Amino acid sequence: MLELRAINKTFGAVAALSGLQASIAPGEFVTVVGPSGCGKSTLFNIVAGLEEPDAGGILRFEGKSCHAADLLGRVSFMPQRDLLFPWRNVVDNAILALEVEGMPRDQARAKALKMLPEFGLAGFEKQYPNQLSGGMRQRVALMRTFLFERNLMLLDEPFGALDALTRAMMQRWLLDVWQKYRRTILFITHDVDEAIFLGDRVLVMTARPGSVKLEQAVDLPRPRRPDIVTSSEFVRLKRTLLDAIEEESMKSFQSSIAQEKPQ
Amino acid sequence: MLELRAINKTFGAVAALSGLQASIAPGEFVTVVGPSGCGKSTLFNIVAGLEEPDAGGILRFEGKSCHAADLLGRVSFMPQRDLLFPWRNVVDNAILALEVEGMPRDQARAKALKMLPEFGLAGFEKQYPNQLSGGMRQRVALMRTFLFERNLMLLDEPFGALDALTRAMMQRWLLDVWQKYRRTILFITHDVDEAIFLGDRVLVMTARPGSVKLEQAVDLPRPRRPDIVTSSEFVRLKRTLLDAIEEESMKSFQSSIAQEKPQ
Amino acid sequence: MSRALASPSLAAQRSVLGAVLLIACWEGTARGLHLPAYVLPAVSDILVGLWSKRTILFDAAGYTLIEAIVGYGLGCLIGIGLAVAIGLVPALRSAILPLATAINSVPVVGYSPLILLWFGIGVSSKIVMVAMAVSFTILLSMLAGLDRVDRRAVDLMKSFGASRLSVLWRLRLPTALPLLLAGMRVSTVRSVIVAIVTEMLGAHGGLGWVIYQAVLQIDFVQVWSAIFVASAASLAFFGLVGFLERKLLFWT
Amino acid sequence: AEPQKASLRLKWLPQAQFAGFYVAAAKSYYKAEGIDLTINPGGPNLLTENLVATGADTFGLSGGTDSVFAARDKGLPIVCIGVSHQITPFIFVTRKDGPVKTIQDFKGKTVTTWFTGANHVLTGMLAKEGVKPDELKIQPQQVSVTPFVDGSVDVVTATYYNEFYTIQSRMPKDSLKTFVAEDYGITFPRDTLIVAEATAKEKPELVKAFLRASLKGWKDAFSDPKGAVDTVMAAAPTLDRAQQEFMLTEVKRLMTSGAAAKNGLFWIDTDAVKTAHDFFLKYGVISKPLDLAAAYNASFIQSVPVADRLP
Amino acid sequence: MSSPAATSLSEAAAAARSITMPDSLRKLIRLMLGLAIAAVIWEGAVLLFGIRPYYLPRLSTILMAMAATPRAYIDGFLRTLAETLIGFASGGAFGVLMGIVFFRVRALREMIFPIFVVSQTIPVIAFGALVVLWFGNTLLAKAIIAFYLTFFPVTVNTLLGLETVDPKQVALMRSFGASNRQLLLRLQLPTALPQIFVALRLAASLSLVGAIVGEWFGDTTGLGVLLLQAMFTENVVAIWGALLAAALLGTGFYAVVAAVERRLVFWSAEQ
Ligand SMILES: Nc1ncnc2c1ncn2[C@@H]1O[C@H](COP(=O)(O)OP(=O)(O)OP(=O)(O)O)[C@@H](O)[C@H]1O
Ligand SMILES: Nc1ncnc2c1ncn2[C@@H]1O[C@H](COP(=O)(O)OP(=O)(O)OP(=O)(O)O)[C@@H](O)[C@H]1O
Ligand SMILES: Cc1ncc(C[n+]2csc(CCO)c2C)c(N)n1
Ligand SMILES: [Mg+2]
Ligand SMILES: [Mg+2]
Repeated sequence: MLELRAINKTFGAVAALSGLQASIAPGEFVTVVGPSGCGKSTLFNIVAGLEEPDAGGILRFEGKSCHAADLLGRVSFMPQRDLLFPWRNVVDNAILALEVEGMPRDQARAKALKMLPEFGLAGFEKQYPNQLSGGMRQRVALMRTFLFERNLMLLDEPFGALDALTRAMMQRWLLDVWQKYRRTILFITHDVDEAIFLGDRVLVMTARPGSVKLEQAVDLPRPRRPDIVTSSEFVRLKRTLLDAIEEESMKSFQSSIAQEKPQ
Repeated sequence: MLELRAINKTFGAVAALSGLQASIAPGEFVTVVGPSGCGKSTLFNIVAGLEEPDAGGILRFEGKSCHAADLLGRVSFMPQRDLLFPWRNVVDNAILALEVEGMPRDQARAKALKMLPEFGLAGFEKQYPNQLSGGMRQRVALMRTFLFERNLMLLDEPFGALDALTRAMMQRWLLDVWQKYRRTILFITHDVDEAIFLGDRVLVMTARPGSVKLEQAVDLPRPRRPDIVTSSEFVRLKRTLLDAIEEESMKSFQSSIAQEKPQ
Repeated sequence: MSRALASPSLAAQRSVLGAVLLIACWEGTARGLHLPAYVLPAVSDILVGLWSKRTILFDAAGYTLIEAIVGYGLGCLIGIGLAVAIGLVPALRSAILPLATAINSVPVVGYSPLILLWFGIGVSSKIVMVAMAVSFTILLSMLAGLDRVDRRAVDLMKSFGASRLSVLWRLRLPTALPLLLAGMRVSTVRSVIVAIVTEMLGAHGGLGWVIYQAVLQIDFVQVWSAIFVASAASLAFFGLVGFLERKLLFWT
Repeated sequence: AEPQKASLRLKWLPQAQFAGFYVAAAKSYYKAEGIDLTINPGGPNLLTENLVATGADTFGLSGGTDSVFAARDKGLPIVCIGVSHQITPFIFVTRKDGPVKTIQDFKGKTVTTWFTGANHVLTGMLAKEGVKPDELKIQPQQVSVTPFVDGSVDVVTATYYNEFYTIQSRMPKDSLKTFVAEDYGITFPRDTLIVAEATAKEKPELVKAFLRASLKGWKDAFSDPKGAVDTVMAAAPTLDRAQQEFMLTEVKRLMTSGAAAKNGLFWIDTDAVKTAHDFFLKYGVISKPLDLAAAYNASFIQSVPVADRLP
Repeated sequence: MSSPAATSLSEAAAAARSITMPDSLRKLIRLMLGLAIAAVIWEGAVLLFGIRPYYLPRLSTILMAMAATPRAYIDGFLRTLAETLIGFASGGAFGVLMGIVFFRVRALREMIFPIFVVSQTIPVIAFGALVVLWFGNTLLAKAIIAFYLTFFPVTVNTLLGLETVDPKQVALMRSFGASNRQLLLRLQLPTALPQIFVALRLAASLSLVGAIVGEWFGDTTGLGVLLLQAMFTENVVAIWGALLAAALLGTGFYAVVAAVERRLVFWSAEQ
């Protein structure tokens, strides 16, 4: 589905990604974890087609080598900040992508209205973003992404602002969708439990400049039940991953304390 | 320190808080959990002095009954969205409150620069917000709040966008500050582990309209070590709290599906 | 990003190309249709006329520019001052805004008889007129800019105990700056025009006075020469403020 | 036949100075001559000569002999077909009790005048008395006569029919002294009727018909001044009636003075024109001698029987 | 399930409106009160300080003079209003259009924008004579002058507004595969709208200025004509009459534009 090879990205003097290598199989659910500021969002921006990597890297999508820009409109992407439009109410924000695709508004709205309860937003369809709580905004952004049905889905910390249960319900919902439509999902999270619970594979990124430090396959059977988190296999995986992340986080803290200045 | 009694808050037809009751002792570390959209941020806005509760409620601060607006400038508040100013770089965003207090810029900057490494932001002092990652922005906002030294501190999901280790380091740092200066802290989080690990007391809020469902004292000894999360006492507390939250989350989901419309 | 792509020299080349095309059209029309000077003189004739009257024209331009710049400065101060006052004391808004709108609804030239009456035929009446015209534009732009802030950001500042002044200085002003500067850019051009128009109604000197005289002497080449000089002066003024704007708005 | 479309551009805003044309239009005299005439007001920023030369307007009541010379000098193809004010309409006004008693006293004083023709009258009068213009402070005159009324100006320029009225109404009676051009042997006929050369050549009948109708209008205006002011005020309702009645009286005097007394309204007094021409040549207002016969074509006005021209 | 929600929502909206109604009524009353106070101060000051009518006549004198020839003022008002509206509409539309074109086509912007600036440096009065030459004493001629004064600020602000769009939001739209057109209609224009309205409010005043100045070139009806006549007959009462009528027209039109703005740009309303 997606193949990245020797991807670099620098912003001025800050190297965000360096020699990143990864490949995602069709229908796979891959979660991404890594220290804050390591380049996860940057990676997503590249895969969504919003930023070109530095020259020299190789990007292949559905078997064909391509530029990042070619991916525009072929990937459904949920950015880290919700980016809701303040002049659109909940429903109209949710149907943005559908409108762009050319679906008539009424039809798109009807579709969105049906989904509202599943996102815990029923009755809020007419509210404007500044009238929503942080978690509600995030859910609207998520809904907007889901309504844009593409084979590859990029979710950047989609459940960061949700309470435990809402998060669990959304996770279940996401797995349902994934299994029903076999979409390929790339999912950034800081919650290692979530990374393991959802993913077929967990990518751990190194400290900035980011690359893949560890690819950990998650061989837990599906469907996974919530209590799987207490299984020994789960705990073992979690330990491995936490160690890897902490090593990198520590590096990124130390490097930011010691040498690497962004000039 | 702070006492709230019969606090209501409605936005047009949406009742966000209803009959909320709570009191915070000086030097206490109180964490707040509750379903998304239950009114946590609204509560904070009131305590920060930004919104007046509906008439009838009683608000007492340091023993004196007062209006919400009287609290302006007496509480250090970190909002849920970072609200960094795009025209100020990292340091200048961090020293905003100090500037408002009238501290000379150079002095304020020197103070902030010394703190940067502890926030994993060393070397980034000259960057502008649009050049930072999500977690870095959150840390700048946090730093801005810390530099505004007040007895009561309100933190609205301050560590939501941080990876496990960075989060752990920040938690440790926060506890250090708290113990050294005995500030009173109110802390919203969706992470129950975090709520227990940090708090003297955990407030669980009901579904919207929010009030306090459960006040759970955390009688774990301090200093708490990271591995305390596996202790049986911790696990027991976690179970109690999760049950309470899930009950409320479920209500809020059902109500939003079934009846309670925001009118 | 696109800003970085297009090199300034290319931009300059294009603007020169635009100017050249326009002048070529003009020259072609005037010469091709043998238009008499009283309809539209050819650019070449105007430039020749401009050169032969250069001292008169440049003196006049200096005179007008001084009126325009002083009036502009004054207008900016008044406009910004009023906007800041409203920012600090919101109650003033409903007092100042309708009055300012009412005053501004009448063309500044409408006041010219009164202003000439009150301030005389010299430089000061022009300065007053320019200041009136400029201050409203600045007031509106600045107010819109001040109002544009994110309410939550204001709340944050308030939670730090920030005074109105502090919120204004640290938050509202930076947010308002782009709009204010746009208003200031548009006003440069207007200030020169208002100075000229007022001069045409009564003055001792300046480009408007030269134009008025030239019209009466049916010397249209001179009229256009003066207009060319006025344009050049306004453009320089416009460019200067645009330059300052780019210096100040580095973060966008 | 279809009435022919034509327009008359006045030299100034609607007022009794142009009453005859408004009366003629109101009484359909133009229509009777087969002309569908629109009267377009002038104003401070319009140049009647230019509008007529470019064909934007058919007829014009333009500044005066001076502006006709200047226009011809610049190559504008216009022809004067009639002169309205036979004598200079400008006077220079000062306070009776002030320091200015003679033209010599102008020296060192502040004098304001219009640089639209009146300045030439002033130059001429000064020259006759041997005063050089740079010996006094000549300033452009603005819209208002207040500076004079307030005493910050010593001598002000006025038209008999307009500013003089305003000054008189704002100052004590008999407190004014005037200097009249004719007393110094200078006459600048003003308010000239003009057409484009092409119109004169190609549509002589139209020009004659226009003159016939206009003359009828003016004669009616003089015989019924109240009615004429009514007609003018219909076009400009906010005017001051007393001032307009005064204006019409004064304008009648200017139009019927000099050669007009014998030859009728709009008579072109070739001697006066020649004198003015030589004067302008001498003072460099025009660059070269002009062909007066081409600039002033009296044949049209002469085509109207004298009886119809006499007021 | 959604229909009761919809009805109750609309009820809420109605309720909200009934709450704001007395608010707007209060505003109106306050406005009236303000006007009355201003009128009293004017009248009183003139009487009290014995200001010479030549400098400032009594308000009652002015109003009586206006009432003496109501038709002149009514006709003038309507005529000027028509010119203003045409000039405003065309100038606003053209201004927004050019803002978009310049935003989109950088080369055009660099070529033509300086010419726009130059065009604005030509004094209207010099340009007005040409318009009369080309278009005569028509409504169109005045509307063109109003247009000429109006479009430029709108272009500048539209351009500015379009350029302040958050690049992250653009990126989001692009990731949905949005075309340039969709980007413009759904993101850039709404973002620029507050800025555009600032210019439109300005343009409301400027188009009136254009109409009035346009009438100074030999027109027969309009507030500009009244003003000019009053100016040159030194009729101070009539000057004030024309000024008041113009102020009424201008303030009214401005208020309409501002009201439309409040409706359309509801999300950025701060107070
Ligand atoms: N537009 C930009 N200009 C300059 N530097 C940038 C820009 N965008 C990102 N960076 C830098 O690139 C690095 C990686 O940022 P990125 O947003 O990808 O991190 P992240 O892994 O998503 O972090 P987080 O978990 O905190 O969201 C950071 O150091 C950031 O400062
Ligand atoms: N300005 C407002 N106008 C209207 N409704 C509002 C406004 N602010 C908040 N609300 C409503 O009040 C309720 C509580 O919001 P609040 O932001 O306090 O929730 P929260 O507990 O902080 O949720 P989260 O965990 O998702 O941030 C929500 O239903 C929200 O829609
Ligand atoms: C700006 C301006 N232009 C012209 C006149 C003067 N004007 C009005 S009537 C008249 C006499 C014509 O016979 C003259 C010169 C003025 N007052 N103000
Ligand atoms: Mg990120
Ligand atoms: Mg919240």
